[in-house]
Amino acid sequence: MKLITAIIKPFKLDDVKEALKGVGVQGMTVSEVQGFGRQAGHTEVYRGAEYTVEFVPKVKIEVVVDAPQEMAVIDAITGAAQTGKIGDGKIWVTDIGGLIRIRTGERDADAV
Amino acid sequence: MKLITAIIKPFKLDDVKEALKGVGVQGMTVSEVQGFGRQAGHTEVYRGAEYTVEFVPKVKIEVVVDAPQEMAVIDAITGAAQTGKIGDGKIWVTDIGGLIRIRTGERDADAV
Amino acid sequence: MKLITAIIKPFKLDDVKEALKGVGVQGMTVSEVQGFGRQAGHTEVYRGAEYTVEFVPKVKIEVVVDAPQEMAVIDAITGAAQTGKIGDGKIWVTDIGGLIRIRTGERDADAV
Amino acid sequence: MEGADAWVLISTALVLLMTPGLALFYGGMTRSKSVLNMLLMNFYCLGIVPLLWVGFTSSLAGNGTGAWIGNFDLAGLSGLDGQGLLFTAFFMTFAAITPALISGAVADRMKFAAWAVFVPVWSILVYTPVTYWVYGLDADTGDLIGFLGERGSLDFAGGTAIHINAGVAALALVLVLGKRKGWPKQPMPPHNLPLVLLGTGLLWFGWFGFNSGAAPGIGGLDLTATALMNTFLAASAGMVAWLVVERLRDGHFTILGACSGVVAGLVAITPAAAFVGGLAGIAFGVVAAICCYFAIQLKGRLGYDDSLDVVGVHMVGGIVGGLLIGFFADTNILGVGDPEAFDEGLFFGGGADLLVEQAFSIVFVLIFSFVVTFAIAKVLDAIIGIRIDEADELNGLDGSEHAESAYDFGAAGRA
Amino acid sequence: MEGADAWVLISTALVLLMTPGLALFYGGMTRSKSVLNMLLMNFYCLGIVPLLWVGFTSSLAGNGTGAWIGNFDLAGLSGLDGQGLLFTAFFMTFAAITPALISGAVADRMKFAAWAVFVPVWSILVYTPVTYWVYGLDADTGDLIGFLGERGSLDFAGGTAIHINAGVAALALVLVLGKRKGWPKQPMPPHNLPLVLLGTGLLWFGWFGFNSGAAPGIGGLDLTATALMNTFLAASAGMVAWLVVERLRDGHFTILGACSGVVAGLVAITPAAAFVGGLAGIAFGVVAAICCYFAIQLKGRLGYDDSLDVVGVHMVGGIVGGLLIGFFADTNILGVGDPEAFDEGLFFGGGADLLVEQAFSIVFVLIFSFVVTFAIAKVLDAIIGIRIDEADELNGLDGSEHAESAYDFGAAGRA
Amino acid sequence: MEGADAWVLISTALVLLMTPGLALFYGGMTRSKSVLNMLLMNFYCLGIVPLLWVGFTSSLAGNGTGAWIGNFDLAGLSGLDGQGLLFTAFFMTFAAITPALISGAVADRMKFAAWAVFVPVWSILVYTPVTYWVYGLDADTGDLIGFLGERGSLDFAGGTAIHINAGVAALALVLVLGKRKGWPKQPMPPHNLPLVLLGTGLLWFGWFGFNSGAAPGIGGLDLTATALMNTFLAASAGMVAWLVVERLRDGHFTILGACSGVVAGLVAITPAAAFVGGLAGIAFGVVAAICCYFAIQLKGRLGYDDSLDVVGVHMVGGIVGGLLIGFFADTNILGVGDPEAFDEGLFFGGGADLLVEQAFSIVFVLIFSFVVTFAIAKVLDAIIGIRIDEADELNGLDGSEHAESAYDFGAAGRA
Ligand SMILES: Nc1ncnc2c1ncn2[C@@H]1O[C@H](COP(=O)(O)OP(=O)(O)O)[C@@H](O)[C@H]1O
Ligand SMILES: Nc1ncnc2c1ncn2[C@@H]1O[C@H](COP(=O)(O)OP(=O)(O)O)[C@@H](O)[C@H]1O
Ligand SMILES: Nc1ncnc2c1ncn2[C@@H]1O[C@H](COP(=O)(O)OP(=O)(O)O)[C@@H](O)[C@H]1O
Repeated sequence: MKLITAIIKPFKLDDVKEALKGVGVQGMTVSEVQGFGRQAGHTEVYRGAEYTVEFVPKVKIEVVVDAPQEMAVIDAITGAAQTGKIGDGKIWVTDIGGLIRIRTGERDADAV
Repeated sequence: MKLITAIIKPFKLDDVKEALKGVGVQGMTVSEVQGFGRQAGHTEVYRGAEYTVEFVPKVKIEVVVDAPQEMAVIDAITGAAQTGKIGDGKIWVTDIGGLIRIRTGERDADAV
Repeated sequence: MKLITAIIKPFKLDDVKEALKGVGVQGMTVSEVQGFGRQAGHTEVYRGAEYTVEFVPKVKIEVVVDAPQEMAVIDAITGAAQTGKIGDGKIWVTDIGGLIRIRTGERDADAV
Repeated sequence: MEGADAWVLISTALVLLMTPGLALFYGGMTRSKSVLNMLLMNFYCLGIVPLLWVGFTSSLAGNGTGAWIGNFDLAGLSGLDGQGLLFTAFFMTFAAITPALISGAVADRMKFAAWAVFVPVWSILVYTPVTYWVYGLDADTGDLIGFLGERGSLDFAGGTAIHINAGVAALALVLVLGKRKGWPKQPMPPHNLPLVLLGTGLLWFGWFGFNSGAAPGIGGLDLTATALMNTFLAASAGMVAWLVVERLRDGHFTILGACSGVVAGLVAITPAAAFVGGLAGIAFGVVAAICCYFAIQLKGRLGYDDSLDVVGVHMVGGIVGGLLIGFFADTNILGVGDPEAFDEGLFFGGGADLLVEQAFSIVFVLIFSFVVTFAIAKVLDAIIGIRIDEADELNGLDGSEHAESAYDFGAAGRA
Repeated sequence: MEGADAWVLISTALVLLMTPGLALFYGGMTRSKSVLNMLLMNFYCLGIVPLLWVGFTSSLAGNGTGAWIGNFDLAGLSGLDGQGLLFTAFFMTFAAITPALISGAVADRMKFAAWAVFVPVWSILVYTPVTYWVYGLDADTGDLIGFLGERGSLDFAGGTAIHINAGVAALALVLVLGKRKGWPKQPMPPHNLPLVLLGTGLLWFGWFGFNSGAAPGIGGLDLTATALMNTFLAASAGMVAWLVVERLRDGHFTILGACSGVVAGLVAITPAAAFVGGLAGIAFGVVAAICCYFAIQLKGRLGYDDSLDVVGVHMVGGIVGGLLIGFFADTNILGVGDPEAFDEGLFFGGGADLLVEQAFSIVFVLIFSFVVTFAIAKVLDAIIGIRIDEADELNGLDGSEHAESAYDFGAAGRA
Repeated sequence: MEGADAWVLISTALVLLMTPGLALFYGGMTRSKSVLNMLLMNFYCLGIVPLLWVGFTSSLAGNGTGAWIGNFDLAGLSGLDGQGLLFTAFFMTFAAITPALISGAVADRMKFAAWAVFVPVWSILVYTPVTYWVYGLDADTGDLIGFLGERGSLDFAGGTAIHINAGVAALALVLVLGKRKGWPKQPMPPHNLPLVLLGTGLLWFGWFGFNSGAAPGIGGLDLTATALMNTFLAASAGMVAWLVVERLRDGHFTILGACSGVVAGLVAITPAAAFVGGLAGIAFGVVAAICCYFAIQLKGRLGYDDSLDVVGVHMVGGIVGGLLIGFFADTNILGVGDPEAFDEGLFFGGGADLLVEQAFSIVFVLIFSFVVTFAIAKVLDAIIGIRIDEADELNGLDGSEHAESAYDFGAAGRA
């Protein structure tokens, strides 16, 4: 099984979710993160004191899929999350040793 | 070493934490996430406009353990987090190449 | 490629970020988590009722790097995050099967 | 227009603001998944109760010919002059906030539909008669004719009629409703303490109107200033006393403690505001804070889940204030000066009569309100059910009961 | 100093507080990435408008010799006595909050620099003449001389001049500005509903001053109490009516619904507060809540993005109130008693004249305000642009326009 | 009861609300891990100071026979009539908020136990004598007898006695206390700007009572209206001026800037509210906003960590206002009209005498308050320590000092 982790722009979450549904993904886990990268942060000013905020809000998506689905999922995410501007984010893939559905104890492909 | 990641229902966190302590786990890292899956989200209504919120609040637990403990940990989580209703969550396991305790620089089993 | 995950004390984030920049890291993803471990939590009291909060706020940093950089990154994090007091946190390393830059579709080392 | 009229006008606005203030005070103490439910339980009282009040409860609660209940002569705002209309509005704010006080006890687990019915029913069956007993006036002479007021017990701004009444009703209601899932094992700390401070500030601000809004007509500026000063001092002393007690017992000064002490002091001085003088307000604040602090610890032992301590603060604080009147009532205070105005307390040469009378009226209201509220709750529970589903309780009432979320701070919007 | 003066003084403070109250009411409804922008759009009105008002708009809006616009005789606060100065301050708070009302419609997408220019221009070109038409007094006789007021339409505290005026201006402005990215497909729920409740509480509190602050000078305590009671009842009834409607239509009672109902009721009673009596306030609240509830549903169909429902609540609520006066106006109410004081409504034997007159003035202001606001918006758009960049809109205006973040709850500080 | 009495009553409530308002204003600016500490530092002042005030400081600060300090004749509220009691309550709110002002400077690092002792000590040793110097009255004649007031310097509502006094005390205290860990390198932005706006709104609202509550007894409605209008205009102009300056210097309009400008304007007009007229309030607001904006930038360079700019806003704003009186004081304003009432300012033909006198009293208070506060802080530091542990500072004071968390928005409760 594969764990596909994607870091995307927050306002793209909806599109990515729909794209993933489109390729048959039935579950995913999402969290709010802060990203640091090429995309510049912004500056804040409080009573004349200027601060640089180097982190940019991002959304992290984790999807566990059966190995053969890997490419389809990556393509779906890439397609939906791309704006072409710096900061669109990353995707990385990890092998996982097993997936369990807590409710039933089902494993691996059955647990997805 | 193994990284065990579990997605559970938020109100089960306490029980899972106790169960993990029960099998000798001494550390874990927890975060708030939003889950999408079979469990239906809910509907919100603002001034007559209805929105479907497809995401459900979940808690993610990450535990790094020595390989032989893997099954005990999975069983502990499964036992404590199970309600039998849809949305109980998932567990997955990843191999990790090494664990380091920042304070001391200890590695692997010593760092747990 | 390697995914290096570090759990650190929140107020060390800035130092760690600078240290990572110092060893050539150009991107990372950060999130707020709660840690459970040897470091004691604290006690809260509301109208005479005492509660123990066992979780401690931590920051999680995820950095994907090319394999040869692994040690440099670990050393940078360890150096910057260490206070020598309990609770400094952990680092663990996972192999990842591939990294993709969403914006361009570049892969692996090119995508970092 | 007299200065006194201006003060009643603004006092009406001040007491109105106390209900949103109370909503925030309570709302900040709930968990974040049920805060809107708490806000709406409170705010709703400002919607429904005024409609009843101008309909007929104001008339029934205020004006009559017998000892037990008023008549319908002023129903529908009929026959009121400017003063009458103004005081109807002023006391409407009291009628609205009283059931709202109860809501804190039932946090996080009561069906909103049941609350929506409970409030008007309770207002009619409990608040209205109790208010008449304490404040009911003879439609002809204007003298106190309600049986508690007529016997001579004292309750200036609503200790017995409002705080004890609501506090014991809260107890009855939670006994029917049951405990929150997980209580007391699971910690359920306040989710937003700055809101609690804000609510406390608004309550204190409004309480000046609550306790002294009716004073000018009775004792002019002198009595009004007395009531205001008493109110101020009881709040200040309550805060300091609570901070000291919790520091000694728990090791910390807390913002929740400071706010609780303020409210305890304000509750206790409410019945007494125009009957005591000098520095007595300080005594009310100190005694109330200490008693309420310890009273709150009881719920764990006795096993009733009074979630936000309505019993511990309002019932107990009200009782403390009501009884202390038996010691501190003094006809020589600024604004009274008529030795026949009311019985004096033990410390001022009046013997124990007043104290007994105070105890009598308190016990009477405790029993009546408890029994009737318990009965209302049981009937409601039988008919529509007052407790929400377990799953909804775990997920929070904001979503299940109101289809709303209180907060959405995420960059990803609803993600 | 008279009691009446004290009431105007405090009413000035009350209405002042309504602008921060409105800021929080609106601010809680925006998304968290643009809340500061909303707060500042509102608060800024309390900065710039008073400077214009004491400069010359107060004089132009209030005092003159013709039907269309006042003169500069009182500009720069010249020639005012204590009462004059006090009322200038009192009405200054009205002048400030009116453009603030508009801001809710343009949430999350308007350049702040454009807003900063829009407010004073609109205040001068729209608010000032409209106010004169409705309230302008003959500099010599003190009689109503503004052409709408003089014709006999009634608007006690600013239904036509303020709510309808601002509401239709909001419509014009959003038509020029366009929709928020993603609207209506993307959900844009309120980010902080406790703030909305707080804002509503402050608005209700302040509205007592808004609607009855000017009453003592006209009809003494009697009329003031009437205006206050009407205001109270309309708000309560508006809340209950909205809750009932949404429960029937959407299945839930909501805190946003309760707050919306309160505001709808308050808007509708504003023009009528001193012209109707008895329980009429309840009718205003109920009708307004129902009409506004359904009016809000239209925006989706008609396709204009009135983000926080300024049109649906203020314009529609104002129209409802203005028209209901044509039915409920009654010279026998407490505080009037002079059958010649104004035309009576249909229900009180006055025939349809008043209703027609009300409709006329409403339509006139609707057209004027829409056209001039539209023109201002178009000109501003041509000169400096009124819409922010798409990227800035997606990231939120707080960062891009104001270089601030509203909240920072993280343990990691800015991490 | 007079209208004037009603205005003092409500002003007491208004100024009371300023302390919670200030708590929120400051609390929103701290980091989220120490907001409760800030709230409690402020709120505590409303607990402890009133107890001292009715005990003896009111008497000592207000009434005497010599130039330097009052006597104990009115201690324990003895011998007061209704007016006396009312004004004791009114000024009690001033006594309470003054030390609260200081708290903003020591945000995030002071032991609460040390603050708990500091407040009463400072109130007795600094606030009480300074107030007597400025406002002390001859117990027999009722004339100004405190040495600064008697010399002829003007301070209507507490520029020198309150804002300068608290501002320079804040400076002394932070010099003893030291900088926050990480300051100024580490950004420490406000954690909740909507709270700051709310606090500002409540402050502005309350400030009407602060600046004009005492005016009716001196100059009736005319003077009260003057004071109110001055207050209003200074706040508005302060906001606009700050927004303009920061836009020019930093490129953005900010909500924190708008709020800061309002407070700067209000501080500056405080001493002057009843001594200047016409549009002078605008000048006060503009000059204060500009001066405070630049004064704040100094702390980075001079290296003292005045965390929330108490020195930059209150001390500097107070000085600006105090000195501007020397230019703008005018006995021809509405409500005065007696050319002997006070010295006139430079712009109104009075020469430089008043300006010199203003400067003298300001410098005198600056030195006295600085020295005594510094000494108190040093002694406290030696006895109990005023700075918390480094680890506690890093983790936040809410947990370590108060065993509470401000917010808990998580679905997982305390997880
Ligand atoms: N090496 C990395 N490891 C982990 N996350 C990264 C890494 N590089 C970038 N990211 C994440 O991806 C986001 C986008 O990266 P950025 O360099 O800004 O743009 P782009 O992906 O278009 O090159 C970052 O905000 C961060 O969250
Ligand atoms: N393929 C997946 N990858 C990652 N997380 C998943 C996946 N499927 C489900 N989840 C997580 O598990 C949670 C529970 O899944 P769900 O399908 O609702 O119920 P169940 O686990 O009982 O089948 C989801 O809310 C989501 O957080
Ligand atoms: N086995 C583990 N798996 C995952 N995270 C862990 C584990 N043990 C510790 N952690 C994380 O590391 C943090 C620090 O660990 P702790 O035991 O308190 O101190 P130290 O690392 O100094 O021994 C914890 O708060 C937790 O977030």
